Amino acid sequence: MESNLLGISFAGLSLENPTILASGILGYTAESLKRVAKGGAGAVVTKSIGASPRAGYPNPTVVQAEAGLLNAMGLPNPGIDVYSEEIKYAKTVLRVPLFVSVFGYSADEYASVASKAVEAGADAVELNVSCPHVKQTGAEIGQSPKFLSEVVEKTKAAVNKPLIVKLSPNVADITVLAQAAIEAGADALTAVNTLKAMAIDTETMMPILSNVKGGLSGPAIKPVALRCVFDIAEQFEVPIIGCGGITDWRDAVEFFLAGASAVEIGTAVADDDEVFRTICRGIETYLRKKHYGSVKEIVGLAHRK
Amino acid sequence: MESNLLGISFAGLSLENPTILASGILGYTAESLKRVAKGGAGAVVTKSIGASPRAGYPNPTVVQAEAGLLNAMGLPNPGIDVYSEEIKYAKTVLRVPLFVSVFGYSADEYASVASKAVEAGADAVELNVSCPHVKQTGAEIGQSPKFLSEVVEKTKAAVNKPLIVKLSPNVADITVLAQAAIEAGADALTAVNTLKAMAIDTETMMPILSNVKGGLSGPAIKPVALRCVFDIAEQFEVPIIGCGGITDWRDAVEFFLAGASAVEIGTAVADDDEVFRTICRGIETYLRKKHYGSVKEIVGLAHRK
Amino acid sequence: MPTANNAIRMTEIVNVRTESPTVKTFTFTDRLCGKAKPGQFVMLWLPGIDEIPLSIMDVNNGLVSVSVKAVGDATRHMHNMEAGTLVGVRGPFGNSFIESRGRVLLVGGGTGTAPLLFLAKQLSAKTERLSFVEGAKTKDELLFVRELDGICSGKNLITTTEDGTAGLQCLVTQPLGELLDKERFDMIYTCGPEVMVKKIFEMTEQRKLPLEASLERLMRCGIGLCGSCVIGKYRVCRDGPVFTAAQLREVADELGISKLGFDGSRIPV
Amino acid sequence: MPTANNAIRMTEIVNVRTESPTVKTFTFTDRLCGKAKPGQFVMLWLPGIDEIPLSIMDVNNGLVSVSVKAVGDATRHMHNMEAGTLVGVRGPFGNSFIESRGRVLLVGGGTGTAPLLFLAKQLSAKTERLSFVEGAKTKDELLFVRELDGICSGKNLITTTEDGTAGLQCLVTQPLGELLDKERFDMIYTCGPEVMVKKIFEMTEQRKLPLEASLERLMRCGIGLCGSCVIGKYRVCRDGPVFTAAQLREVADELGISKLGFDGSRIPV
Ligand SMILES: Cc1cc2nc3c(=O)[nH]c(=O)nc-3n(C[C@H](O)[C@H](O)[C@H](O)COP(=O)(O)OP(=O)(O)OC[C@H]3O[C@@H](n4cnc5c(N)ncnc54)[C@H](O)[C@@H]3O)c2cc1C
Ligand SMILES: Cc1cc2nc3c(=O)[nH]c(=O)nc-3n(C[C@H](O)[C@H](O)[C@H](O)COP(=O)(O)OP(=O)(O)OC[C@H]3O[C@@H](n4cnc5c(N)ncnc54)[C@H](O)[C@@H]3O)c2cc1C
Ligand SMILES: Cc1cc2nc3c(=O)[nH]c(=O)nc-3n(C[C@H](O)[C@H](O)[C@H](O)COP(=O)(O)O)c2cc1C
Ligand SMILES: Cc1cc2nc3c(=O)[nH]c(=O)nc-3n(C[C@H](O)[C@H](O)[C@H](O)COP(=O)(O)O)c2cc1C
Ligand code: FES
Ligand code: FES
Repeated sequence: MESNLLGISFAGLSLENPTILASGILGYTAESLKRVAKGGAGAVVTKSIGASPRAGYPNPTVVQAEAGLLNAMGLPNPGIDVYSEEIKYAKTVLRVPLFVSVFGYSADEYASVASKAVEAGADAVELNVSCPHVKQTGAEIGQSPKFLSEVVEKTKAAVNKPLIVKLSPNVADITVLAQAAIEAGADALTAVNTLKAMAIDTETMMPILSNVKGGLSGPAIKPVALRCVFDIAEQFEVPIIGCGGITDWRDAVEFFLAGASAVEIGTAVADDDEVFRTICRGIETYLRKKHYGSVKEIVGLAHRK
Repeated sequence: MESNLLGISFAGLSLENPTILASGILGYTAESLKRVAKGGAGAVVTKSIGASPRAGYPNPTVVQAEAGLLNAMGLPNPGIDVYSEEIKYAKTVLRVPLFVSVFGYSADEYASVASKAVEAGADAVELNVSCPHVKQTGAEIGQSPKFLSEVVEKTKAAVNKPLIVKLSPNVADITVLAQAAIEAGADALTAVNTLKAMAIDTETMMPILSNVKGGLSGPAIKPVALRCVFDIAEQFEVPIIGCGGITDWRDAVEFFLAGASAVEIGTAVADDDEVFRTICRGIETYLRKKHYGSVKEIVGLAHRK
Repeated sequence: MPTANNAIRMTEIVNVRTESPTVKTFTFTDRLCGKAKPGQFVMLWLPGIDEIPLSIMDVNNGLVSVSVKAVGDATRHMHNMEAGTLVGVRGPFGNSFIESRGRVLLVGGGTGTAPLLFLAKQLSAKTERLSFVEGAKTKDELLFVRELDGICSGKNLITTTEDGTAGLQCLVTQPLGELLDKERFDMIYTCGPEVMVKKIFEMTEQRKLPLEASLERLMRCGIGLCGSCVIGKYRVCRDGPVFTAAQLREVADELGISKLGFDGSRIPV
Repeated sequence: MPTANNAIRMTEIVNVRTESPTVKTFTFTDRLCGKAKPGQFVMLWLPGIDEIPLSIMDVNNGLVSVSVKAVGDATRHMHNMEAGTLVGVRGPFGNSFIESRGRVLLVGGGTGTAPLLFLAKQLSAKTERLSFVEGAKTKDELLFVRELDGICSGKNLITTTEDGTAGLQCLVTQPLGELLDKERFDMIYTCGPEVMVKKIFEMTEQRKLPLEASLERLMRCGIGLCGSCVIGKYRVCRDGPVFTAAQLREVADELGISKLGFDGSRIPV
């Protein structure tokens, strides 16, 4: 009964429930991913992996904000060659789909990392396009429809697994980027990554993050993330993973109603690694109370006029 | 002594202190503005005024978010012709500078409303460019460098008072818009207006705001607003008014350190209309403790390497 | 800013009662409003329709009641609502009447009687004497007569109707003048149409009597931010809705005369 | 997510004390960490330099102390800090040692002695017997000998040095083996270099003795999010830093062997 209500098929993958671990949260090791899966996640996303190892930025890398967290990790990751072993091992211990998050500094790099991830066993690839593009310093690939298209096209050609593009909210109109990703072949979209933000300590008069600027996550960004999902769902049929500030079942349901077929949860995992189970129970109770037979039935209902 | 520490000259205007009432907060009547000024504000901004009367959207127009408020008022305003009388009256009762916030649907409309506001007595004009542009439906003038330039240029030519451009945070790179505004003749910038966002009620499955989408304000957006100010101050010499989520003196000081010369306060006024005085006292104590002779001395200090 | 009372709570209407041909009372449960004081109001969200301010008429064991007169879209929609309908509640908002001892007089007109009934219930045990003057157009529209009668123990309730179908045939202000000249009151409370409130204010001012009056203005945020509801320097949603005689003096040039319309321009009351 | 203990508090170092040629103790005031329990740690922000995890060595009337060994940039920077320096504090984070009664044994190596001193102070009044074995390279590096001597009343403190300049000339594990065979202990606590912890774990496992060991891993967020500090399925910052023998068994293939480096790859401990 439980799996009936919450089970979904997402971009061709079958998920026992629509709650997914967001990238960058405990996402390095197979053992951590397994633990999160045991906490009730329907799928898990790895930390974003690039072509070669990166140590990331020095601490402070995480600062607390009013209703969320600011982070600037600097994409620490062991590089896909080393990480492929972890993917292989993860596939032997995980009972839920494994999405590998991928980033790169060029379309070719994205494609190459993605194809290695798929070779190692990734069930899907999520493109993290919120990182600076080398040719146009400072801006993100995810802010330029042109670069985004190129990255998605090349990666799509290189992998035979679902390709999910995780969009940045730091844009004037997210539907422009959504359209670029969809037309270039994205099977699904994740909306959204963190909002660019910062914090300054008044005593030392210094930015707190070692990288000065970082990404805001958690409840503070939920209304923005929800609007992004709504904007995309208003215009496109593409499957969407809602992400940003989800803490309880109500938040998750808001995203389903806005048009998301599944949700990713990040920051809230710190408080409770059973958060997936708790949220699933809440969604189920809600669906029962409202007499729905499946979570699929409520997707996009807030768009009814 | 008090005025020595906090007094600033901003875009040619002299302010007793650097805290300013943000547009849209109690900003219709001269009596309300006077009350806020008595609460300690160094200047006040009116509600945004357009060419003709607008009733705004039906309720709900304000919804609470996790650490802030969502609003979609729909720019209710009596139109500049009627409002000119209020401006004239306000000038007779106010002892602090009066900024009139102006919006329009074309560059000509902006210019015409602004010049009427100045004729009526406005000490400065703040352009609210976060409203949809008719020629390019859905997008904001403040999201397009081209339209923004045009609006600023025409308005600048029409008024002989300081012209402040209030930027939207709903852009990929706020410095592009800042540059457009500066090059077109803006005397100062306000950063930022609200973040586009929404809320959905899970019981009725409906967006709560009658306008579906609205703007997020309050503490939730502070880290984003601060980053916007920092980004602009990193590249330009222009005077900046920091705005977004300021609730206490620490927040205000963060904005000064990021590069703002003054701050606007909106949402926090609901809790306490003496918030300006309280914040000024806090800034003063801070400056004394740190042995600064003026708030001007700390502007931008977070940029020191 | 984020406060518990400003978060929307969805709740079901548990009871609808017809008070008059134009007024119905709606009851719902709400923990926070269950602690409201007389004079406070809620913002009631009617999904898909509107969100409107309504005075709290009664709280009882977590049950909250509002009495609503059908005057336009939202209120007419409410009159078609049945028990079980979902509404959203924010509040309680605003200040409340300050309790007074001794001899008190309450003057209500139309749905303005609702918050005064709530106040009367609270005051009845605490005051030396409680008098109530209620006015309406016609007998059917005299609200809460039975309840008030019980509270005021008969002869202290005076009713007036414009058509003489019940009580005295006159405006509420007529018996009021006589009463004020004849008896000494320690406090007068009023709520109703603003022209009535204004008249009463003039009468109490002439006689140098204390007054608390509850006012209505266009409300949007309900929390003192948007400025829709201002009268003079005051925000009705936050500094009011209850104002003292001293405050009313400060806004005498607007009271009963002008208010802000939806577009923020001054319009006649 | 937003919790009081995760917000950075700026505070001044009020006292610096030299414990050994390589270790200094820094004391600052912090309300929240003033309530910390033995085993918990703080994230200490050294503005412009780094933010590093440090075990709490003592709390006393709102004064919090950490003992720091100079091993790299951040810790060397700290050794140059004087009273009055501003630092940022988050925490306290992590779990703590579980208090045990009866006969307890504490085994410390290097700065691992710091949280055990805090624990020993807390346990001394409550336990039947408290024994402490401390090891170091050389006499000068034996930390807190005087304090521990007072707490363990003389003969229950065993010290070892590798060069024989004080106590027994051997590794800490040597007298430990004899002690474990000779006496019965209700609980053993340890903190120190991971190879030492691993050896002690093997010794207690052989003898089926209970153990709690505090571990160190690379820390970034400190709140269980970033995954930098994981060992097996556990997050050292949140599920630890104190682990029981049962938990250590689950991570035996990593304990003393591998950890995650800054880039998230597995590197030798
Ligand atoms: C503090 C306060 C307490 C109130 N208490 C009660 C009460 O207990 N019972 C009751 O029946 N009525 C009460 N009202 C009035 C009630 O809010 C209006 O009758 C209602 O909003 C009308 O909505 P409508 O859509 O039916 O009418 P509309 O056709 O929309 O408007 C009719 C008139 O109602 C007023 N109105 C409309 N919207 C609002 C609004 N958002 N805020 C304020 N006034 C508005 C305007 O004067 C308008 O001209 C109160 C108003 C205030 C400000
Ligand atoms: C829970 C915990 C408690 C600790 N308690 C103490 C203590 O009480 N006293 C003490 O002297 N030391 C303690 N440490 C170790 C201390 O954090 C490191 O010595 C310090 O971070 C080194 O920083 P550095 O810049 O001086 O050296 P670096 O040159 O940067 O690094 C030297 C080594 O220190 C470790 N290290 C560096 N950064 C971190 C980090 N962010 N998190 C964890 N380890 C790191 C790595 O192993 C690294 O190889 C503790 C560590 C942890 C995890
Ligand atoms: C500590 C931390 C690290 C993150 N690392 C990544 C990452 O490597 N790749 C990525 O795509 N998103 C990363 N994110 C963003 C999250 O996946 C997620 O999009 C964002 O935090 C919003 O969701 P939340 O509010 O539920 O946390 C990270 C977030 C946090 C808090
Ligand atoms: C109820 C409300 C109405 C607003 N109306 C306007 C407006 O008319 N014009 C404008 O430029 N900004 C308007 N704003 C935005 C504020 O001026 C300010 O930019 C924003 O709220 C962020 O600041 P805060 O977090 O201090 O509120 C409004 C904000 C609120 C909450
Ligand atoms: S209703 Fe917004 S200020 Fe009163
Ligand atoms: S330090 Fe981030 S999970 Fe432990």
